[in-house]
Amino acid sequence: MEKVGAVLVAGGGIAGVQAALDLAESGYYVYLVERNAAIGGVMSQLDKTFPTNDCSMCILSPKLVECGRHLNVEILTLSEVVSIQGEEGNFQVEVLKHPRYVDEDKCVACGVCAEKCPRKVDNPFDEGLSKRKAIYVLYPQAVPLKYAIDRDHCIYFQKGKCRACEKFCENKAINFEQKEERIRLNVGSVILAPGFEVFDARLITYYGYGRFANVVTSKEFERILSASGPYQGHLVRPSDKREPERIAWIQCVGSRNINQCDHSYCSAVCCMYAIKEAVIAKEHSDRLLDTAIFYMDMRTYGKEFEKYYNRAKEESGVRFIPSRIHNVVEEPDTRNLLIRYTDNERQVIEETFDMVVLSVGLQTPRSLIEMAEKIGVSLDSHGFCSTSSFEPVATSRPGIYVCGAFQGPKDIPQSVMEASAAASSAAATLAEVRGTLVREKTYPDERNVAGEPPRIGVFVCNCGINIGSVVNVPEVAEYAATLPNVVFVDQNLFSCSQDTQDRMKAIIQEKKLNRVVVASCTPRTHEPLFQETCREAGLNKYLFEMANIRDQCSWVHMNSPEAATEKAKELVRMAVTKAALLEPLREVELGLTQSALVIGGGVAGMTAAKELSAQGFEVVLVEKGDQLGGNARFMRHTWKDEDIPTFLNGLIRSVEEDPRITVYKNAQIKAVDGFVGNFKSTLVVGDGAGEEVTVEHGAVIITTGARESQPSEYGYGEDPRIVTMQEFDRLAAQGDARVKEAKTIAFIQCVGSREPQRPYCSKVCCTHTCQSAVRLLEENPDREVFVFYRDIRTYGRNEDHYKVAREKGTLFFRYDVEEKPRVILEGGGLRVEGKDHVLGIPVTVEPDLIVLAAAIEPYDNRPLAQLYKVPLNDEGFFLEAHMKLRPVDFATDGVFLAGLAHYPKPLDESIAQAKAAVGRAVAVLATQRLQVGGTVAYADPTKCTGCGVCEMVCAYKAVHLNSETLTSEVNEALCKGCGTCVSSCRSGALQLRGFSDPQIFSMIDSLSS
Amino acid sequence: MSARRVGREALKGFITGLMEDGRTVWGPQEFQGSVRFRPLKKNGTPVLDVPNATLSPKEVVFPPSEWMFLFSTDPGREDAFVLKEVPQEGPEQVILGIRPCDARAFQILDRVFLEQGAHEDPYYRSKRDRTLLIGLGCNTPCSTCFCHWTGGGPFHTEGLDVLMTDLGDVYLLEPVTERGRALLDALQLDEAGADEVERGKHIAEEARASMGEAKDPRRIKEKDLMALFGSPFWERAHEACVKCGVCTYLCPTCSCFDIQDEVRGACGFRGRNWDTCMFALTTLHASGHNPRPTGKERFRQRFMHKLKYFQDDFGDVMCVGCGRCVQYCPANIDIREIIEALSA
Amino acid sequence: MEQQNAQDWEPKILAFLCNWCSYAGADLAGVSRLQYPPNIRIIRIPCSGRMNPAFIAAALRNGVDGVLVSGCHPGDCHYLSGNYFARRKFTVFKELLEFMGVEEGRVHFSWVSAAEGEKFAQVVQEVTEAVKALGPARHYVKEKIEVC
Amino acid sequence: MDTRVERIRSEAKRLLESGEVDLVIGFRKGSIPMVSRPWFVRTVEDTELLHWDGFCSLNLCNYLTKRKEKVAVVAKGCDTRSLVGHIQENQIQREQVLVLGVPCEGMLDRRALQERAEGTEILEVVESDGRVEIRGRGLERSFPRQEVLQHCCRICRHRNPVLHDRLLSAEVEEHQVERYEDVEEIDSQSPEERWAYFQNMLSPCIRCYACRNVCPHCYCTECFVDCSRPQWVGKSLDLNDVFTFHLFRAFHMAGRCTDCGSCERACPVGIPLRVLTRKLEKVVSERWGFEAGTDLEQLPPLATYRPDDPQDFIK
Ligand SMILES: Cc1cc2nc3c(=O)[nH]c(=O)nc-3n(C[C@H](O)[C@H](O)[C@H](O)COP(=O)(O)OP(=O)(O)OC[C@H]3O[C@@H](n4cnc5c(N)ncnc54)[C@H](O)[C@@H]3O)c2cc1C
Ligand SMILES: Cc1cc2nc3c(=O)[nH]c(=O)nc-3n(C[C@H](O)[C@H](O)[C@H](O)COP(=O)(O)OP(=O)(O)OC[C@H]3O[C@@H](n4cnc5c(N)ncnc54)[C@H](O)[C@@H]3O)c2cc1C
Ligand code: SF4
Ligand code: SF4
Ligand code: SF4
Ligand code: SF4
Ligand code: SF4
Ligand code: SF4
Repeated sequence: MEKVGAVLVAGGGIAGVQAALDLAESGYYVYLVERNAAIGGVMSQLDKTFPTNDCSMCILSPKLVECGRHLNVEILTLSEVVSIQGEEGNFQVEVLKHPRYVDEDKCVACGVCAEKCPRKVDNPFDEGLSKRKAIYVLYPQAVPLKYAIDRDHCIYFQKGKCRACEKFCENKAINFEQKEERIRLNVGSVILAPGFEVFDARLITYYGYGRFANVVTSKEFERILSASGPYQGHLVRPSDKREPERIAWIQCVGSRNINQCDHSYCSAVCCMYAIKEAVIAKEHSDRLLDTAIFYMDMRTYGKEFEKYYNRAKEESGVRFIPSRIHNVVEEPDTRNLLIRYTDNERQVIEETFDMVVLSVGLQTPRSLIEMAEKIGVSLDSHGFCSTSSFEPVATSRPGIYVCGAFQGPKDIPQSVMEASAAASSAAATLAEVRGTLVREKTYPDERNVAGEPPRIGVFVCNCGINIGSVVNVPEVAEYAATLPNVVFVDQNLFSCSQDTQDRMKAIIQEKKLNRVVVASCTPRTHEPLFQETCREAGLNKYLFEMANIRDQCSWVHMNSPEAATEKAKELVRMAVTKAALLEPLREVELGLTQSALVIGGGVAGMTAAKELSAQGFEVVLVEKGDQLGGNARFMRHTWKDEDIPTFLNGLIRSVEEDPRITVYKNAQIKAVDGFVGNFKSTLVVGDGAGEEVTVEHGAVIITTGARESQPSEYGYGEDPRIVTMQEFDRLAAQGDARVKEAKTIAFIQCVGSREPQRPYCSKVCCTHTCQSAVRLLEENPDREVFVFYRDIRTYGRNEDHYKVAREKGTLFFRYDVEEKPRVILEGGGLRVEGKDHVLGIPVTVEPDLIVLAAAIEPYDNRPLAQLYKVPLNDEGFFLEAHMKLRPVDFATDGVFLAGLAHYPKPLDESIAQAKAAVGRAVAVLATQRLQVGGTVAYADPTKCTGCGVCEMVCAYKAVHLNSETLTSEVNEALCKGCGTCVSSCRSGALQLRGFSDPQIFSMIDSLSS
Repeated sequence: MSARRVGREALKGFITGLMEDGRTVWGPQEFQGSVRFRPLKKNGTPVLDVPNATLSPKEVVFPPSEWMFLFSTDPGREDAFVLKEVPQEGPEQVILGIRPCDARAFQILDRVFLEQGAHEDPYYRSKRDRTLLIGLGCNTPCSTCFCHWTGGGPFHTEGLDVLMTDLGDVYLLEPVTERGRALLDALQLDEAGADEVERGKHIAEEARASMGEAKDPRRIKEKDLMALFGSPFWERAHEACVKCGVCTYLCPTCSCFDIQDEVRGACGFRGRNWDTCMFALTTLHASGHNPRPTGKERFRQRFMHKLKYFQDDFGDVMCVGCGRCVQYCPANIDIREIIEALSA
Repeated sequence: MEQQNAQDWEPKILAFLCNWCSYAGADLAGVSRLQYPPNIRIIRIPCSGRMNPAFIAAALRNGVDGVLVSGCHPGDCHYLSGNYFARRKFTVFKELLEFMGVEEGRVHFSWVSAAEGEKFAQVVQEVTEAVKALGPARHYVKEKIEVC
Repeated sequence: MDTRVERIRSEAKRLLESGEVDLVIGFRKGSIPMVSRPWFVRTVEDTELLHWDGFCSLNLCNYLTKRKEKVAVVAKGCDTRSLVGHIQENQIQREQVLVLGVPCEGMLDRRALQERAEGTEILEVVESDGRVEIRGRGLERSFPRQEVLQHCCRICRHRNPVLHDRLLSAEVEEHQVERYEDVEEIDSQSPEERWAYFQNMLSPCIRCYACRNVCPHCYCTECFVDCSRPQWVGKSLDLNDVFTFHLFRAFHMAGRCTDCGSCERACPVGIPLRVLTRKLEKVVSERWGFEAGTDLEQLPPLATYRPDDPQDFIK
């Protein structure tokens, strides 16, 4: 069957959006199918996101916008996948598209309809805490920004009359006649990213959710905190809109609980989001807010999580109380909430809170379980999509991939990472049809306007009545005509409508305009559209400027039309002044080397090499040791109990035999030259004065891994029966007597992790220990296994290992870091003395073997970091560009990372990350040419004094000093156009195209004239 | 006898007299830690007991910044970008306490602004014509003064309208020009006694004698221009100089200016500001080319202009030996050493 | 201008907003129809890191009564760290400007995210009030040329 | 003779003879009293004129920018701090300069001395044993050295070179003096008073740019005041433009100025400019714990940041 170069992505949350963008960038046409009226998913509802606390919407919205206007992403909203026929490479997908009752081509989202709609409805986006109308946009930044009618609440649909919206819509966009459509799409692969729903807290009756007004879910609390939420970010409680003084979080609501909800798994994100919510609530509160988190284990296992937790404890003063809460009682008068718990000393304590937040878990909605069944994708016992550790984004049906929370509960970085991995896997099966279905637009040749005096055309928009009803548009237009260099002025009803666009094009050509100013709405959404029009009219798109007289004028000064009109005139004047100084900017294309370098031959590195090769790219794999495999060589089983040696040997063989992969062992990188698309790296192969090899490559993936650290406590090194995790695995594999014959085994957790010198969690140890305990007890049920731990962090499905370990009789003792267990070597015997902090009693065990969960630490990555100009974090792990949204990218273009070099993680996550890195790298490599230029900085060498400040401030290493002339040079391929270097240069040697000093000064000057 | 006298305590009255008829009287005054020529207020007194002012009174006739034309930039107006003269009239004025070196410098400025062929400068002309100079002889010339090298002296009267000599209790006022005489006459001052005139002479002689021997920069005129220009001497001489504007801005004879347009809102002006050959920008062409690319060329220009080209053109050096540049140069560049070196 | 009495006087305020957060926040204020005083004029810059203190000086010299610079919250910068550099520059510049006699309350700095339409409106309100309380710019305004 | 003079000469001689450096920059006696002149020594003969006294105050780093040859420079505490800045800002390579460090007891204030001469011209100054004697026509007075130090020296906290290859005399004691009394005084005033203060202070400025040009850290090829595209600062003596010049000159010094005092000393009309640069010095030290030119490894404060930098003024 013929392969099809298109992919369907089901689900428009962050995972789906990322997958869609990656695929579209690397040459595939994408259908993004979203059930809601707009894409964005749960992330769009969040306030801030851990662990960086950046604003969720700020970082999400640019991606949504990009998706919305990508030529090769077709968004189908209000749509669901009904069935999938065919097979890998060629599927027929049936999509059910529900009617919007608003013509997407006509709606300009002016909002008049919603203003006029008489029907108020609970707003699900605000979790029902606010109201919206029956005609609505999901949220203000929604993509696509088009209204939709909620049929179930629309008066017309329910009672047969009203149609107010239709009456007032200037654009005639309302269409009550729209019908459900069934669309058949032909695609090569499918990616499932339908996300999750939160556990319905009503099911756990003893917390009173649904009965007590001030018991809310964490998701509701996100909305309460959000500046765009129901209370505009004022922290108040629902019952009386009073500011709370004490808030409690109850963890694991609907997680790790088989009694009330049959969810034995851990939801993996709740600990972190609860900490986040507590810290942010404190920031939002003017008074001294008391926050208490009631938990079983604090699972802050991810990158930067532990520090986040520590800061919350130490700097923000969030209280953490290890106690499972059995019920919440409402005080009838105050509607405050009473919580009873036992403290460290086993005392029962009662506290009242003004609000209680339930940290609800993540689950797969019923509808998805049904859909999975219909399309033949199997789910695991918890209802999440089942995958293998070695193919962590492949579903049971070939050609269908999965990412995001549907694959298992997870946070945003992990979802994004998997999305790139799924995109990469989908692309790998379709490599030969890459680029066959993508659309490209052709434009007329650009008119050369050099030397022409400015001829500015100004188009003032009424935006229906959005602008015109407040701002006196004719007056503004008349005024614009008096401004210098303006040769043409026009007024439009809707500047963005297709017919107006056509007319503008004609006018630009007819009047020989060489600069265009549109006074209308925001450039953030509409600039690309108008720039497009300019291009179509043969003008360089940078000869365009906008004045935002709607969002900044008519909409926000509705009650002072005169002032608004004056302001509109000034905004137009400023835009016209700047426009006169606009210059056509050049975007040039650079060729690139379509191959990659992978550094580090562990599983991550090999997976990356393999995947790149599968996508058709040449790869050089560099390993500093004499063997491939890395840490996986010491491992026996994955956490899903798959056999690792078999997998590893297969992988090594396939890498070594792959004609597109060149492996260098005993090799290291010595020198690096160039930049994205055109790197030149020099390797030294062999020991001592080894042979030098130069590799040209377009991208590089760093997978240098990490190693187990050498413990310096618990008698390590003093007795052969005290071993590390990795040693234990090796001994067990070899059938060493120390393991085989051990009757009593003690595990000590967090050895060197979560300590001041390594303030992070090594992530794999707890699960490793629980899994080992289970195996030890399965081998010999008479054994005694003891685990000394601080928190058991068997996140997600790994909780099952913890559960089974307990069931099989493993005894867990919680210790406090102030009071660690002690290992005593006496008379040839081993003894561990500790204290159980849950029971408050001393414990002593006399094991035959002690296994220390030694921390995982990075290698010395500094030389590589310097060579590729990428940063490390305080602990020496590589630091990605953006913890949330670019988890495998570096700020420096063309350099990616995966595996343990990023942070400790299990095998399956390393593999997924490696695939993700490939997905991102391919987005660069597949383009064949690099677009550079546009809004970028440039340097004037005659003014530069070589002080180097620009180099120090550029986050993208895009500007550097030429080592010979000692003057700065901007690499247009790397520059992102932020202008930080420009404003930092005292010598005035740098300028930013499109936002130059003369242009900005001219706008300032024009304000006062 | 036409010499007059003003008792020390009567100085205020004398100045009040000068101010009658609406005259502005400029005199040296303390100005934020330095001494500058400023218009005296009613009943104000100049500080005459200190060595020469930090800046010469050149700023009275050739201000550091002055507007020449005004224009509108409003394209809606018919006269947009049409230059309109800034009116130049102003009151009669007297500079009281100008030193002989600075007065001689006015004559040098006259040559540049008034006598260079057809290019008479109306802005300078207007101010110069309504200005009278009442000079104060230098009883104790400073170690940095070398007016006698350049053809002047501590009691030279060239360029003055009236010469004033500090006799201690009394100021002796001797008219030099007709305008000076007329002024003194109009003020009806007491006649000076013959002994006072005598004392004045004596003081003048002593002052001159205290200055020691003069070196003569006029020998430089005879030197070959190209040889001076190409001399390796400049290489080292300029090294310490930081190329600031101190020497030239403080110099009473320097007359470079730079014409600039400045727009504020819908109006603009064309004005001129002091400039100096020491700044790279002065000779920078719009093309980016600079005929005096490095400090050496600029440094050489300053001295060649003063000591050679000006002599060639006008017969005199463009320096009156006031010593300001010597005294205030942050790098201790001493023009006297340059004169010696060039004339050697 | 001069003839107007103090009560009629409305300050002119110039804002420099970064494209990704604060400008988006201003858009959100618009989309949400939040009303704020009309005294503000916005210049969009790619990043608060682009902010050159000279722009603030130029605005004040041109007779603008108040200036607001706004960028992404720490950690949110679209360009990773532009706002951190902006914060440092601004710290120094504001201190110096105020030391030299420009009143506190003429220049303001804020972090406004893309989700903070409400905050944007509030910041504009506050800035406008602060500037109003100070009255028309007095110091550091360049004298207008009168003659023509 | 001051033993330091001998040390300077002999070091210079040795360095030139051995070819270790091509040039030694130091001071020689000036042509007038109370001034020492930068002296550029390339031959052994010229070393004889090298000199050291209480008037070697000019910051010699100013002469190091963009040099190609190997240079030795005689440097006081403040000069070495400027040198650190120069190295960080690539104006010179560390390997290229040989620092002859001179622990500094402070330089003498020419203006203060002249004031104490009450109208008589000082023709000679003699320094000995912590005292300074001035002589002129009929004048002979002496003062404790401490009383007639330059202001920047009186409040200096880094009298010893922070960076040196040779130290030419024993280190002197450092003092943790109060540096910001005048700054605080101004800080405590109302905006009106501060505005008036600086308008007054800057009104005599003639824009000769000596303050800029003597400062080692002002090395731009084109200073912002000279920029014509866009020309946003007028060039006249309009006080607003003068103010803007000083505002930005000082701003550009933030975290870089070492308070060597050269600018203030060079100003022919005696404007006390350092109060501006010291205000910023105070800001960068209080906010970010930064002190200019004391650590080669520390990035200049405006070229770096900490995510948790104080931001009390940000809404
Ligand atoms: C209260 C709370 C706070 C959180 N805080 C953080 C945090 O601070 N940091 C962090 O990293 N993570 C946080 N998370 C986790 C984060 O929300 C998830 O990791 C992330 O949203 C997962 O993204 P996704 O794209 O997989 O799923 P979703 O965001 O759920 O998106 C799925 C999309 O698919 C659509 N869809 C569903 N079914 C279909 C279908 N059949 N056909 C078509 N479309 C469909 C949905 O409408 C939705 O738009 C938090 C979670 C919660 C509940
Ligand atoms: C102690 C320990 C216990 C673990 N337990 C489990 C577990 O129970 N379950 C589980 O799923 N996962 C576990 N893991 C994680 C798992 O091993 C990794 O996720 C997986 O092996 C992928 O690793 P990697 O390829 O990123 O790095 P590695 O396996 O470390 O491979 C990195 C490779 O890069 C090479 N290299 C390093 N620096 C350079 C350089 N400068 N130039 C060239 N080559 C270089 C190294 O020699 C090495 O071969 C554990 C890891 C450790 C350390
Ligand atoms: S900041 Fe400016 S002067 Fe300094 S190196 Fe960069 S471009 Fe050159
Ligand atoms: S504009 Fe920004 S990205 Fe570009 S070189 Fe300057 S600092 Fe770097
Ligand atoms: S000679 Fe002196 S005063 Fe003149 S420019 Fe040079 S350093 Fe400045
Ligand atoms: S060159 Fe120097 S000494 Fe001569 S007149 Fe000018 S300032 Fe006076
Ligand atoms: S600004 Fe003045 S005190 Fe500071 S380093 Fe420059 S010359 Fe020295
Ligand atoms: S040295 Fe003095 S007069 Fe010259 S520019 Fe500087 S402050 Fe102004």
